[in-house]
Amino acid sequence: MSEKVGVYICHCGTNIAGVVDVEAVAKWAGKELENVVISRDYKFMCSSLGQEMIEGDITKEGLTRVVVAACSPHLHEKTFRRACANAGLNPYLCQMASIREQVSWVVEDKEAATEKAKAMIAAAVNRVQLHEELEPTVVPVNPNTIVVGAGIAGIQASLELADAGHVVYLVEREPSIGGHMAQFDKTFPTLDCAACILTPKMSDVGAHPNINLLSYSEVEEISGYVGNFTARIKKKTRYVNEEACTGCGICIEKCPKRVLDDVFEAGLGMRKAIYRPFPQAVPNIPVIDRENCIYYKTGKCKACQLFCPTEAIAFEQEDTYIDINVGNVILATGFDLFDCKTIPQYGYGRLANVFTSLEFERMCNATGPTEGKIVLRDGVTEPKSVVIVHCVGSRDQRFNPYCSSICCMAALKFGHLVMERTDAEVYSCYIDMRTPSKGYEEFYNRLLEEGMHFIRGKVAEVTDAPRFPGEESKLIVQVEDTLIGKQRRIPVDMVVLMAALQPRYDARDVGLKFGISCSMEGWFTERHPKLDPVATMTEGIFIAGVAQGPKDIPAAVGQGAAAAARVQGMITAGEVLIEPIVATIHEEKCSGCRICNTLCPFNAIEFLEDKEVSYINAALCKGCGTCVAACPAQAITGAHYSNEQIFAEIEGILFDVTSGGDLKALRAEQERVPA
Amino acid sequence: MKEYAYFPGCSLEKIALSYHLSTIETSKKVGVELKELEDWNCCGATAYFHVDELLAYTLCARNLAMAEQENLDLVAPCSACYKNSYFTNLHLKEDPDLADHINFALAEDNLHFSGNIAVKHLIEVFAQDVGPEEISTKVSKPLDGLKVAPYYGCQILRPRKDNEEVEQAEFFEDLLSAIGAEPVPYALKLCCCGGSLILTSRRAALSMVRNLLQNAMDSGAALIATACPLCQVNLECYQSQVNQEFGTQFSMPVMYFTQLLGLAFGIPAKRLGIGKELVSATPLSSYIK
Amino acid sequence: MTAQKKLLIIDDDPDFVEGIKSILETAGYEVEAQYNPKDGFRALETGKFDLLLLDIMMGRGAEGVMIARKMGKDRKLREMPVLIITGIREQIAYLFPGQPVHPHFVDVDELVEKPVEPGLLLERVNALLQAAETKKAKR
Amino acid sequence: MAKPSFSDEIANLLYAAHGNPIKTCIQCGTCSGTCPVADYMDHTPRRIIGMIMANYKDEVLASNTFWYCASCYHCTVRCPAQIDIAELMYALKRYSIWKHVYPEELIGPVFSETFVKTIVRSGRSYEPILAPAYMFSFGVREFLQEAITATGLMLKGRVPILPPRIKRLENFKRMISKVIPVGEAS
Repeated sequence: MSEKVGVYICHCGTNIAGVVDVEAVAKWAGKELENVVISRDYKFMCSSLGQEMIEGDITKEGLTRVVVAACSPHLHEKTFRRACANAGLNPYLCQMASIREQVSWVVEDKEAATEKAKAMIAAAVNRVQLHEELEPTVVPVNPNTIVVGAGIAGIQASLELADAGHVVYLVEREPSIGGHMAQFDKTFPTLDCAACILTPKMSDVGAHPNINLLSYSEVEEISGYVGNFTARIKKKTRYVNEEACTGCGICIEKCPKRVLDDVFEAGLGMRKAIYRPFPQAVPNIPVIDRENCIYYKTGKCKACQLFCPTEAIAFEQEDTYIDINVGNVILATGFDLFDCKTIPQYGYGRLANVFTSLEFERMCNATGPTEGKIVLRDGVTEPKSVVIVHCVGSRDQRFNPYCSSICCMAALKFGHLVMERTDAEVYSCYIDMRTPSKGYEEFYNRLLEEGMHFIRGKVAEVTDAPRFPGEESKLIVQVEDTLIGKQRRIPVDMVVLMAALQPRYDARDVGLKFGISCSMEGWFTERHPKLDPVATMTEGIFIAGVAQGPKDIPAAVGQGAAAAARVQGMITAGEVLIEPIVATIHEEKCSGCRICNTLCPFNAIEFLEDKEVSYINAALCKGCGTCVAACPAQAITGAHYSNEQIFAEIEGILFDVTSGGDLKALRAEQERVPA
Repeated sequence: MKEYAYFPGCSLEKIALSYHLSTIETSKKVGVELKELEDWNCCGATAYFHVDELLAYTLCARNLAMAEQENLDLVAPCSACYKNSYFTNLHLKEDPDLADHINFALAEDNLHFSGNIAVKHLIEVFAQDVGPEEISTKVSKPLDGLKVAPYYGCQILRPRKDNEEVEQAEFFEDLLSAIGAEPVPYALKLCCCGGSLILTSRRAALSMVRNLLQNAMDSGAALIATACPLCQVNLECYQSQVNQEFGTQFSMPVMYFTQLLGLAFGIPAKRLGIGKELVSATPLSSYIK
Repeated sequence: MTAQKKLLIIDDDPDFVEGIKSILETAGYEVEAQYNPKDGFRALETGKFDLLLLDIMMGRGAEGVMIARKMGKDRKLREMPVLIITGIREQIAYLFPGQPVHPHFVDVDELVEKPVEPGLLLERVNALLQAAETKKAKR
Repeated sequence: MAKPSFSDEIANLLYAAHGNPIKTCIQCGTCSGTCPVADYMDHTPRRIIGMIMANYKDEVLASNTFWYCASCYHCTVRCPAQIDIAELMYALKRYSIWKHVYPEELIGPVFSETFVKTIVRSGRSYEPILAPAYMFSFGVREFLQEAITATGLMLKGRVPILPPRIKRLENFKRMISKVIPVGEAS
């Protein structure tokens, strides 16, 4: 019995219909393609009306196959599969043809686009008739979650889950949680002190019975699949016994070795060789920096051990590994700061009084190296004038093409702090002032009123070579004031560079480890940029915070909470459906050669010693097809990607749509040729 | 012995004769042989490109083709010649149609461009191909204590050729250190001298020259070292006009780096063309025997 | 009745193109215009034209000459008649003490100088088209 | 094909000759902040790009901006949109020379023409920028004092200059005529 195929062509507003003649295509498909019993076009196929139309046709006309020619299956395959299921048709009997991403968005010529759309539809119609009914596998969800990265996004996600009664493993690379936010002074636009709002959350994390805090640790390995991951965590040694340490801090006090702190203090302050990043650190346990410790260098000293009242110092301690089982993962690994030395004409590292935004944050911070006093590099002189340079490494094709999103507001905040604490004149050199959030534009207005000077222009260079009177022993900022169209030289005492936010240096490796992809720049890619911002293409792996793209604190917190909510949804459901698009081994054909066993990138294939054949664990299989191609006995079939299905699709796409399109003749022709 | 095809360029025949002389003298010392192109023509400076780029490419390609006949890399001591030859070489290599068209013209002079040689600036030959280490071994009279402002100018580094650092180059400094001189931090070392504007937009060019001289003086330099005849002429010959125009008192010698190298190698000043300056090279007197 | 003739103009001056395009269209020709040598040559390679109206000073310099030469080397394009319309003597007069050299790189071509008078333009276009036909017929 | 805008016309003169490289300008002003001659230009380079995009053809051609460009390429290496601004200035010079539209008081265009004429005829220039040659012929002191006047004189052809010539001049001239179809000297 032949199949009854329904073809549905979406206009996508003018997205598709503006280039492809959808009506003609619909007519053509109904007339020329074999077994197509209904062919329609519609403005928005994904709308509820569009879906109902498909559902209605399945029930009334008894369609046995559905082809939707619309956007990429990434976006709406699920939608249309659901529509089919609603009408009682197995969802895997539906196939999409991507005539937006692969046709109307990339082909300019209307005629050619229409022809290409026809070919794509012919391919889908050909293929769908060979589809088989598939049933998803059901697996239980482990209710525990691992959160990687304990900045504000990771902290928020952990607290949300823990408060809801779920167990969380919070893994943080640094000795303390808190992330970049812990380094900040005030937060825009409300000017709350960052520590005042962050530290209560940090101690909540430290004390929460449902949170297992794994600080100074990294995820070494992760395996498994949604609902059932196993992660191996490396706990780096602190050389301090965590159980014994009370956090009294005597060891730090007694340590004779002072080290420049270029992590937390951004190079502006010192710490000891045994240290905690900052006084409110969570956990409050110090760590020995082996590189700088006198004992490890000379074999002598041990001052910390000598004075420790609880004998917690453990010089011989080694890294340990623990394995944990979780159902879901939230990645909130944050960002790195752009290296301002990459732009030598701004003088950072060469001209003493050029500072980075992070250095300036530390300087403003009451607990920072200058106790909140804004001073030049000499540590005493108050600047009389400051220029804040926007877009350092952002919005620049040579470095990072994107807008770092937070710098405008942070620059306004800096301007306010400078004027609050000194008598200095403050200039902001910006390209575009970007304040698109609640209360942000008002804050900009406030700074205008407070007398901050705004120059629209990207700074060309910062130099210490005077040219005119008044420039001697100053930093001269050369910039075009684009609103007046004149080059200006502004002599100042201090320059602050608003450095771009960049993906972590190892973001791509982390992405690879967890099986998620990164954007061109290296930000983690979300499942949908608008409608699914915290999920990823890998089930069970969620993302939050700046690791997904530059954002400010409120947005990072929002994402942390959103990711937690998504995980809770999974936990509450208790089980997940695993896509049935997996490979299966036909025992009778398998020779037991084991070639496939080592090739599988997901370790989904095991060898059954008793039967002497290989076996694929459907829950682990991602349907990639590697084993299918490799099997010398052709004993492995990939569901939904059988050779017959793929050949049918190719045959369809090669079919000459311009000739009027006689599929029947073509097929008859092929049948005459012996296989 | 490293051998190169030498394209002196129009200026080295006359106004920059001392650059030419010192180049010949010093290159021999460091084992570099410069073989002058037999019938070279002008590179077109900047003015060509205003009118017809194809014409400019043709002229540069003629020099390149002659160097190719010798199978030698082309070396230009002038920054404009260097930049024009470099990019002609690049564009013709990248665009076979263009190369074909230019070759059609070159055939009239029995020449052919095939793009198999490199184009270098003279200072690259000294700073990179020979290198400061090798150079320091040839020094017999180090210029100890001589404070020099290394002036790169514009077209040696710009536009970017490969992926080199164009904002914070250091090779000139290394070269000066190798002969015992002390390179001063010269903030404007990469700023344009306004060379191509001196006739067409005199006031602008004079003020650019003034800035460069001022910065060299402020940085404590006894003299400015340059690697381009145009820079040298601008900075030196127009000093009196700058003084007139701006009421300044500059008397800053501007020497070719090859002249300094030559002194350090113990070559007699006269053979390096020293003594032809408009601004007397007094700070050098103690190093000249 | 003969089919409508299709002409291609490669000239970087939009105002000039607009002018001759309307003259030619009024006379019943189908006219396409390209404004830089690169796009112009691509159009020649992909489209089917009966005659080319070619400017000389375009793009980086006298790239019209470059196009004519490339046509001369192309077996298909070699036979297309070309009317060179140039303002070269005006544009770089200081290089032109005399007449511009006529670059004979293709079988059938002719050179006129800007500004072109409408009557002359149509006359030359017509003559070139006919010459090309005659040449083809002889073969 | 739609009639090209002024910015397309300029883009057509650039080496790339496809696409329009200046369209991605975000008007940040890095070029103009960098430019060592910006103070002397009537419009900054950024503004010129803005004016080209807005089709202010007459105003752009009347400006002195591109004639003041010293070709130092500092803007080019710094542009965050990677626009080759110095090459754009060359394209504008070319446009204005070909169309004979430039402010009368400018020396630049006439200078370019004279320079090219010399090279086409002799193969070598008097000196990179002509002036030094003048210095040699007439003495440095006089020249320095009278630079402007002298230039004027020379450009008007009242100063006799005997430029050096290359050896294979006949070949050279034939070579030139293959690239630019110049007529025989009358």
